[in-house]
Amino acid sequence: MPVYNEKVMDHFMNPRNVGEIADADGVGEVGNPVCGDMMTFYIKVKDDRLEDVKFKTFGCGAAIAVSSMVSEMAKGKTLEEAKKITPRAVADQLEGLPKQKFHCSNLGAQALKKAINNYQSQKKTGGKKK
Amino acid sequence: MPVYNEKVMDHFMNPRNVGEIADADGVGEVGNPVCGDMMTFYIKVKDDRLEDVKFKTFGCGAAIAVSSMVSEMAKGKTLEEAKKITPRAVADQLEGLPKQKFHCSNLGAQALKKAINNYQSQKKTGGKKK
Amino acid sequence: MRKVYLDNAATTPLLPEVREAMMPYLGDVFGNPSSLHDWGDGAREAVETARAQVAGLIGAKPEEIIFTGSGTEANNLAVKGLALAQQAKGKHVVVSAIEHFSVLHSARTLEKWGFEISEVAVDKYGLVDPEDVRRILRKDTALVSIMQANGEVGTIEPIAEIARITKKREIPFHTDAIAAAGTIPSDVGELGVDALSLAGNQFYGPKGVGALWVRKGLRLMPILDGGIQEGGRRAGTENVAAIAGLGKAAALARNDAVKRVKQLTPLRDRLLKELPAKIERVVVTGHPQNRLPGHASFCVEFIEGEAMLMLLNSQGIAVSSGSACTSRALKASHVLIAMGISHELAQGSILFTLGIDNTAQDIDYVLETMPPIVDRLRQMSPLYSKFTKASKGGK
Amino acid sequence: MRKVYLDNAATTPLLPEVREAMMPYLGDVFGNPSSLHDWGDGAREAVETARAQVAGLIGAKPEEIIFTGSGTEANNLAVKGLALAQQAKGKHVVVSAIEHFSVLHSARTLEKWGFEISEVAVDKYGLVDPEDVRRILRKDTALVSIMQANGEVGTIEPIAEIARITKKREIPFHTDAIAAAGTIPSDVGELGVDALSLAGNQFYGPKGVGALWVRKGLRLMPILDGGIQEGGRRAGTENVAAIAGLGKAAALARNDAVKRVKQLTPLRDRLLKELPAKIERVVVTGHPQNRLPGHASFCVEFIEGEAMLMLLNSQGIAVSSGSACTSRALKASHVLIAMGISHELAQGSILFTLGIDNTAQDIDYVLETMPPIVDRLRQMSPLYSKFTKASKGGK
Ligand SMILES: Cc1ncc(COP(=O)(O)O)c(C=O)c1O
Ligand SMILES: Cc1ncc(COP(=O)(O)O)c(C=O)c1O
Repeated sequence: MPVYNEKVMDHFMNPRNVGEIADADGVGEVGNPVCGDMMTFYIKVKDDRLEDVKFKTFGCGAAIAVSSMVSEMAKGKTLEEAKKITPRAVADQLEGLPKQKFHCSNLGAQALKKAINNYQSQKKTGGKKK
Repeated sequence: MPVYNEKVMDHFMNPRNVGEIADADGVGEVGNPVCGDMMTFYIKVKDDRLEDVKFKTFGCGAAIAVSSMVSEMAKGKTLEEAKKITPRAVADQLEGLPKQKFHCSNLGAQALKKAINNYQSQKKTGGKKK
Repeated sequence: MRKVYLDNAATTPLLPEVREAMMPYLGDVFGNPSSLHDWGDGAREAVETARAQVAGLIGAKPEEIIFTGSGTEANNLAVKGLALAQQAKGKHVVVSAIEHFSVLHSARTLEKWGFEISEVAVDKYGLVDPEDVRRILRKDTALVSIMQANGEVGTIEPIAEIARITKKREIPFHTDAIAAAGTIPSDVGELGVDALSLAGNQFYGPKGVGALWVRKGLRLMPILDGGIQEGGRRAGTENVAAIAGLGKAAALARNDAVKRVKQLTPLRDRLLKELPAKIERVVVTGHPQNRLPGHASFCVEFIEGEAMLMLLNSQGIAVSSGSACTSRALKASHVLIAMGISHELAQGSILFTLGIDNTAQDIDYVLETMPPIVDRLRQMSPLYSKFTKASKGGK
Repeated sequence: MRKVYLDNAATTPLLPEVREAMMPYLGDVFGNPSSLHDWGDGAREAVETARAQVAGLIGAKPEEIIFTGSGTEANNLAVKGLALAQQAKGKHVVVSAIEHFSVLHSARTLEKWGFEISEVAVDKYGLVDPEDVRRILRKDTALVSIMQANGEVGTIEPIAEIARITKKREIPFHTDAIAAAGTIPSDVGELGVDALSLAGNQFYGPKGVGALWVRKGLRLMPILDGGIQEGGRRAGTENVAAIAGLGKAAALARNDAVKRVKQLTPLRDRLLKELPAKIERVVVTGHPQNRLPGHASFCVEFIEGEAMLMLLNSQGIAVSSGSACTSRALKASHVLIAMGISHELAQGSILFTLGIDNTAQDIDYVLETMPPIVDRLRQMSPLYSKFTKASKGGK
């Protein structure tokens, strides 16, 4: 009776979209190492859609799996669609998370949203800088 | 690891001197069924010696073994010698009793003493009646 | 010599299937259920499977089951843990006079902590009257704990009726089902209780494991502090093998319940009927009908229980005189005394508790062995000689 | 795939001899040790034999040993039971900051009951300074509880020195020897303590059994109420099989102590030396010399322990990250934090605890498997990329 189901394990063992985007349009960082989990999301936007999503994560198996799943769910979505990705939806796509690890799905959705907000606020203020 | 040693078991399984003496010279009864143990000792005295000793006992294995041992130890002794039989000596002759059962050896020595006292006080007051 | 074990109330033998179910966890699957690797996974799987099996036996949800190290611990956790968690509500606790010491002495500890304890009396059969419970309840009653069946006299209590009363008053009701669960139905829905204790070694499972069921939402204060095992309600590395055994025993008990009761009842009834017929001045203790299916208990006049027990043992028959855990104490059973039996008669307590290994031949053997033993002890008994003299005198 | 169990701090495998010693009590000798018949005699014999064996391991008198259902229960009984029994003397209790939760949370419960708790700090190696204990003692100190060795970082505490201080002040001193006993010498005479806890599943014995030794004459309040088992100090039917197993494990540990230490130490030392040499930014936690012979613990920078654990598991290697019972909790280890390690670094805790089944090849395998795992996780880690960027920038 493993703590994580197969889907979670798959995303932990073979995480999708790991990395940074050097010229990202938006970056979102949540959590901090003191709490045990920290995620940084990088996005590329084209025509209001997430053309590319990458992440780096410090954290437990669930944190890594969640990051991977969020990146997969987000890719190709419009910004507004992507912002609507809920922690619940992430956990559901992972076919469930242990109770104590649910907060990881929170962090993942938050980090993505933060990256999108970062992009949107940059656009509003004009320039594309970090 | 039986609760009682072999000596105790022998005296419990094959108690010596069980019975009453119809024309006893002295009778001693101690304990009561409410407490779980009751012993009645009967003695025949000849030339200041215990010519015969018999008992009846209501009680646990230890109470019966103690009664049997006391009766054996007492038989043939002078009254004064018999009165000096201590609970410790009874327990020692039985090669030990469980701690919670030590009080039984008390009762046995007491019952014998009471029978001797009964004989002696009858003699003092003259007649031999009960 | 024939060997006849009739002390199943003290503990039951382990079924071979139960032992088999335990073996992997005494072998390769030795991990700690809290560990996150494969070794831990295997152990955790065993614990969770057993949790579902135990829940199945009593009609509960698996997550409501807390594994403990004994029935006694389950009772301590229930009585102290529920009372302490409910103490904002009040500090009054109700128990019956014939509870096992693990309940009674837990209540006594609560008393030291400022609780007030009320004991409900029982009738001569050891039965609690639900109306007595109703009368004793107070506004500040935090907990009621009354056993489903008594291990010494076998009497089965009217738990469902009592539960209707406590439920109306919204008072948590714990039942010690240690002597009952796995032997008679202990469905928590039908009983209507809020917490229930059981122990593996009472229905062919291992020693060293018990379980407490607590209805979801009812607060409980742990009594063993430490790690977060059992949802934080019972710390300590789980006894995986014993838990697996308990689970298997629960599954078997559920499956074989009807068969077992059918097997035990007629044997028990023969003892209840024929022993008093064969031996004068023997009384049945406990309820004539509402009693555990394998439970035949008596008081024999003029002689003492331990002496009978030892002589029966010398003939290969294992019985007890009072509950196992008090058998080495000196006092007459508090259960018998609460039932109004005299101290004198209570000393002659003797208890035959049957198990699924017993046969009609075992009963024959007891019925044949017991009378000469009683006779032998009575020949030694000053009480008996007084009685016979008095009867003769009366003639 | 190679299977390498390196989580012996969580629990050890059962030795075949221990399992053999248990089997009769899962079979024919199933009686209740409180029963007075032959079935009970056999069970009682097993319990008393084990009591002598456990006493032998720690140089105690058999009658001073109390069997419990786990190490956690032994610690709860020690801390609560000794403090409560001594409370006439005072209500001040001293523990170290790195005690196991079964001690720390018991102390917290005492706090609820009106006790005052002082925590002695440790240095960066996890060592308690006896002088700190001396300074913290008060007139009303009822109990000191400091562990013999820490299960998370392996540090061995200067128990004998502390005992000299408590003895002078006549303050009872309990040591949690659960991680130590059976692995390093835990002679109560040499240690000079007044009470000591141990657990079977830490030295190739079964789960579900622990023991508390309490020096004769020292008063103890039971925490499980009920029957008169264990001299009235721990109620509940004894777990005979597990107790027999604990006894056997104790006898074997006593016999093989020197051999085991000799076998484990060089393996451990290779890990301690070579892992930090092979992987940059890895620190050893715990004391460099005064540590358990099989205990190699580290913090790996920039990555998190559970992730390492899971990847090692995928390669057949079982380890832990912090103590087993907290591994599913979320917080950084209180032990590492007490040693002054940052929360961030503490997240990278990883713990290899060797047992007598481990070989040099196991260590080779770890040394070969670990670096790519660390590398892989660091490639995912935003902390590591910040670090590498900063280093490059710094160049
Ligand atoms: C009704 C009842 N409650 C509690 C217990 C205590 O169980 P244990 O001694 O196994 O902990 C027993 C034991 O037989 C019992 O019959
Ligand atoms: C030092 C120490 N104390 C107490 C315990 C608790 O033991 P258990 O969980 O087996 O009850 C442990 C467990 O590893 C330990 O290492």
